Amino acid sequence: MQTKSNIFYQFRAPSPRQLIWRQFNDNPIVVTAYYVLAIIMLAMLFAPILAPYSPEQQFNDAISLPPAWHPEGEMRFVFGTDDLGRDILSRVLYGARYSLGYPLLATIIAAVIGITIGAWAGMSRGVQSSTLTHFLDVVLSIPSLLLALVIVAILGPTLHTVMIAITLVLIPQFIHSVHNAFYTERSKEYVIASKLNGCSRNYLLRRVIFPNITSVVVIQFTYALSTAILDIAALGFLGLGVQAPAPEWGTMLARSMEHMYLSPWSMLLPGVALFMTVLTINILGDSLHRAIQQQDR
Amino acid sequence: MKTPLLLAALSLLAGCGPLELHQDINRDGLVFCSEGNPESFNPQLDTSGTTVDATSAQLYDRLIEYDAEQQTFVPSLAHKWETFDGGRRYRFHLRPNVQFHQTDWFTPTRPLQASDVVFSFTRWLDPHHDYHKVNGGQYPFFRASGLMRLIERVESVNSTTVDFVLTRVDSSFLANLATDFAVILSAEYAQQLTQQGTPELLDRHPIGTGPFQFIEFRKDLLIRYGANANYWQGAPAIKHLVYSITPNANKRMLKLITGECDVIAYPLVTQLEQRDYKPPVKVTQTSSPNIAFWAFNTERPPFDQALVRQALAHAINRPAIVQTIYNGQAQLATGMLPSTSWAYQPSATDYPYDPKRARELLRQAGYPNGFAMTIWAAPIQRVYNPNALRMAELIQADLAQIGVTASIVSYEWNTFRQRLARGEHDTALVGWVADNADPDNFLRPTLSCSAARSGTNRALWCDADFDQQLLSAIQSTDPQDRQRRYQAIETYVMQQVPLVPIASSLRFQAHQHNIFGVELPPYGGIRFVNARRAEHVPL
Amino acid sequence: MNNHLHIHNLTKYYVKQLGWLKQQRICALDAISFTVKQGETIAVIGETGSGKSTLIKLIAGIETPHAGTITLNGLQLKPYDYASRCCHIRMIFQDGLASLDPQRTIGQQLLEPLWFNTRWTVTEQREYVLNTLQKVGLLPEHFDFYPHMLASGQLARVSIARAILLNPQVIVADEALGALDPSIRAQIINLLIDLKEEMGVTLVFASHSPEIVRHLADKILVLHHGKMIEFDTTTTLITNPQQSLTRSLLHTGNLTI
Amino acid sequence: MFRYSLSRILLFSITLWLLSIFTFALNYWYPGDPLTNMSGVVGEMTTAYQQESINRAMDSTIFRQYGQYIAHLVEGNWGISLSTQEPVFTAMRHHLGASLELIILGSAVAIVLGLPLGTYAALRQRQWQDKLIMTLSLSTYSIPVFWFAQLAILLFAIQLGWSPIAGQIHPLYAIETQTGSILLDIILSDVEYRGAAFINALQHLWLPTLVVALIPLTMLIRMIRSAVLDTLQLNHIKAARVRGLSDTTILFKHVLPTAIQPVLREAGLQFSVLVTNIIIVEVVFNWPGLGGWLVKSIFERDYPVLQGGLLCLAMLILVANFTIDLLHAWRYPQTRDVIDAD
Repeated sequence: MQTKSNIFYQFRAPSPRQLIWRQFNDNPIVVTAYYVLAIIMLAMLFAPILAPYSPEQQFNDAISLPPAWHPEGEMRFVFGTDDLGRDILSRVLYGARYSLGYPLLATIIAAVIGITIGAWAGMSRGVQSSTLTHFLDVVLSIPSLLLALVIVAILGPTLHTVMIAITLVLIPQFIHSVHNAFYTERSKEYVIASKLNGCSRNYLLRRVIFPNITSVVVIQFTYALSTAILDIAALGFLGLGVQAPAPEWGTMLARSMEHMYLSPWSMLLPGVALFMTVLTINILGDSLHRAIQQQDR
Repeated sequence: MKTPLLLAALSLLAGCGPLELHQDINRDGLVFCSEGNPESFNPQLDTSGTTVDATSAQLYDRLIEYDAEQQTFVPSLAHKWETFDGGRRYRFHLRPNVQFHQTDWFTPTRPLQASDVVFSFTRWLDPHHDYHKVNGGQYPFFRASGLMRLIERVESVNSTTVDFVLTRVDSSFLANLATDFAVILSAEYAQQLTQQGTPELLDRHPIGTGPFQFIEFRKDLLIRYGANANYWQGAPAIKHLVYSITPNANKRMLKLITGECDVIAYPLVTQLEQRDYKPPVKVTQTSSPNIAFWAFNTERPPFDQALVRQALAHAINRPAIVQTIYNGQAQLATGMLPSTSWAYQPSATDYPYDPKRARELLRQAGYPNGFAMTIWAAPIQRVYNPNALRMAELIQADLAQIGVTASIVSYEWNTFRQRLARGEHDTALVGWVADNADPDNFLRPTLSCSAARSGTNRALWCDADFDQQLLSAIQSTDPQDRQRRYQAIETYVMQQVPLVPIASSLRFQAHQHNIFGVELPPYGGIRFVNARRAEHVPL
Repeated sequence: MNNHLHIHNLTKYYVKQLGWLKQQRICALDAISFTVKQGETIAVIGETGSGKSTLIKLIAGIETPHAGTITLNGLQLKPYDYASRCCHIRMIFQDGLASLDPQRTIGQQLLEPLWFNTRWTVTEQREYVLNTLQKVGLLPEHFDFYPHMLASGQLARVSIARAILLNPQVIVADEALGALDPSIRAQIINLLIDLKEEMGVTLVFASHSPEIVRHLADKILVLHHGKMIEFDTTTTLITNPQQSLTRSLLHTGNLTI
Repeated sequence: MFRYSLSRILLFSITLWLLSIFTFALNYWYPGDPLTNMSGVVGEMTTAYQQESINRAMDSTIFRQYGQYIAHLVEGNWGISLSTQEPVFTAMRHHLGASLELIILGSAVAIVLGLPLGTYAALRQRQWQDKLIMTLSLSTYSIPVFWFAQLAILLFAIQLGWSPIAGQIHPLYAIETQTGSILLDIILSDVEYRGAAFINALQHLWLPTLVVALIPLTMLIRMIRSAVLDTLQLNHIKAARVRGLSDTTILFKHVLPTAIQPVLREAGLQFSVLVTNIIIVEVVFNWPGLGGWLVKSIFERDYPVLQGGLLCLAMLILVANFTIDLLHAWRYPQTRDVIDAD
């Protein structure tokens, strides 16, 4: 892969990161996942335009209607309606905000905080004993859902609480992976060479080490994002997450469980949406991981 | 590729096995899937339907019973009774040789005696009784129904005769004695517990005279009862009665279909009717005097303003709610009294769905931009409301139209009731099932000042005028006069709207086709004493 | 100027944890003192684990001594003070690829020392880097190359370019040439000799190879278990070594790589 | 080994200590009265409350309160439930048994299926079998457990009728709860219908076990695959091949023992994923385990129970990790040296 033949004809040679990106793009599954995720994101952003109805509009004449392809279905509700006569498609589209948008936000906040602390811990002396690493390992083995449950128990189930809980739970994961990455990276020769060049600490951190651990951060990010999505949905499913009438996917699934027998389709669309979102994110993270591993070989 | 292999192995496992044995166990047992944990094993302490269903008719007996068909009182533990002093003294003659349950933790040495009756009543009558404060010391039914003030004292004349002395003449006395709450406990057992130093077990490891005796209770899982072989009416046909606690209505229905439950409480009738089932499931319905309502906490602003309450009453689309939640299997309420009551008359004041008027009223009340509030909704079904959470969502959407932001609050059933009683709610979607046919029973326990104190008045509404009207209505003897008075009360309540009546519903029960004899008395509770499982039922 | 680079009593040990409280000190360098004159080339030789690398790292400033001082032109060098040290002492790294940041181009990395240690404009810096690249025998195109695109000889040249960028007085090298092919090694040695002539720089290097040592060094320093056992001119040590170890180190021929 | 164990035990105790501080602090963070949250005793005016207040040194410094908290924990006095008034510790033991039953059976299923599948995928690397297994495992890994559980109930319990919908056993079987694990309880019980009860319990058990096993299974497949692939690259395997040993011998004698090592270590860290699933599966299947108990306690604002469940689950994970660490070090002595050298 490093022997791209046209290398000398280019104005600039591709950087290793670009090489990973190219290899990444060679895989059709990855590209599909990439586009699917993009579509979900767009659907989330443009839900008000795309959704046929408001997510909370109740049609009294169309309670628990099956999807359009079902003999009893109606064309105006393509994926049917729920037990209050609300259009499931519209709810799933709007629900992407709660089930993808908010986890994304939580992950970004957690990433910023976690990377800052992790980088600080990774750069400072003293905080580097193996005991600390093992200790962080142990603390991280407590499931994030359990911690989120405790935080919800303290603060009560609201959107804000869930966001706080998920963010707090994700931060240690970022600290851990960034700290580890920094720790391995900073004893490498090129960092020492830069140090001997008289670089400032800040420069060393941001321009020298950080670009080399981006991949670790990105993988951690995809991992954290899928955790956040599943945790928020799980909290919603347990009735301790985002509260009604917000069309959060986990809450919708919990509700569909009540109609599992008579209207099994009501668990179809939110479930598939959740599954596809997590799957695409996992595929991206997994392939990125593999692309990097292959380059290291 | 792994799944089919595994499934093959497992289906093999599921398919074989000594099924005869399973049928043996099934034959003399019955599984009733109930909707929640009882709060206590003594209905004296709690009015919730879940507690009554689980305990009253199974573990205990009363002095007398009410026969709803014949509309008369029939003997039970008391085989006859008479009145003296112009109706201020009632004398009950107890049935001889009625045995209390014999269990691992209690062996009765004597049959039912007058002292047991005296104990059962003085426990809640006398605030200084040793057992009065045990397990909370709240006796909501007796306080709300006025029985606490009505009975002056209970005396044992001899070992088989008991006298009740009343403070005044009251024709509702016998009706109250026949309710599910006036159960008879064992004084001997109480004595034994006092000696052991564990009085609180009286209501947790119950001893009664009823057809079934307590074996074990595992919270959120099951209650196990065994047949009382020495029951004075003859041992019940069912040897093992298990309440399988299944709060989710849909799961209950599914368990009925798969045969895991024999009888279920509060079935989703509309859903059952839509499908045919392989093992035929039977649905029975009885009329039930109940009312679902939306109560405002009138102690909290802004619900202390009648204008606000009227605005909210106009804001919700009640016909749509009845259609969506009850699937039309209920009657839209026009007042507190259901249409089956003899005092019923459609109230003059009604609240049609009118968001414009609601906004206007809100503006007058000083809330042109609305406000934020909570709607408390019961987490489990009740007779009067098959799905309060869903109803809350409908109301939430309606309220959004007039600019009121509502959030829905729900707790586990017992926690929910405790918090409601403490008045932590803004508004609550609850209801009431009458304990007897008197119209008074719809109004006094739900709206009077004393009910506000005892914690059954969810509106915490205390209006001297209303109480006065109620008192004069119950003291009147002329039915037409009473009817007029109740109409006036209804109109007054609807003007003040401390609560918005929503609907009164039929009571349903679903069971396997081969189960017979499960009785649903109209005034609450469920009876398994005559239940049996038929061996061969033609389909 | 005499006493150009003076090393006094330099000591370094590593600590090995042997239990809860018990520690064992492993001495890497034991009170080394010597003096180097300007323009001299010193070779440090010794068996594996004798402390060669430690000595080089201490002079370069990668590690800090537990005792002893390093004085350059009478000025004592402080540990961790990279900014002032790097203008005087530079290091050529052993592994060209590992010592270069894989994510940045050669040019960007060569600009780095100038960026932090000069007040030149960007164009001046760039010009100077291009010149330096030519000086070590690389093309201006290599400015935009990433490290992984270069061959090992070219990487060695980049390392050298980085070392000479700031016109240091002392350059240290740790086995800088050990991993190269013989033919390329010869080229690089010649390059080093040329540069030394041109810049009059002092060179301290550690090496296994007797040929390089004989070819390049003015003086040889022999280490054994962290102790300096001999320090004299190359000719003296080759012809008349005091220790048998020195003899064996300098005469093993090509067996050590 | 001794020194390694000692250091691990120290680390374990420190973690437990921090956990106890965390749970102790939680009592003050939950809404309401700390003493009630801790002990489950309500009513500030009652004598029981005042007695408990003295017992737990509530008027003394926070350090003494913490000391008393630990003392009570160690004695097995975890307070009483606010909703049932029963001791939390007793209830916890039964729920722990039920949870452990699912955890152990689930892990067993995951190992029994995951080991051969992962190895098979590795041996068929880049062939269609490998791709199929890997695609399936990546997809199942992304399925939300609660959704999958629902689908499984819909298919197996309702459509096919192969399994009951929920619960541990048909409620008419009066099995006394001793350990909480239904199979053990049946074996320990003295009812005459043990055989029928055992079969009935198995019918209830297989579906939740399968759902619990799913995610660990997919992880295990991926881990084992990559571990086996890495091992195949090692020189001693190549050497064995050159020596002419048969493929089976190489696989079972050389490849698998080496490949298990990193998997064992990873598996310990993945234990928390299993516990997350357990929480959800227990809620969906009405399984009377710790997870369902904990979630219900949140709805009931039953803080002593919540504390008990949290402490128990956290300790379960810590103990599992600790055990795997020791096991790993005992089986693979080279790890100890690596860690010692740090």
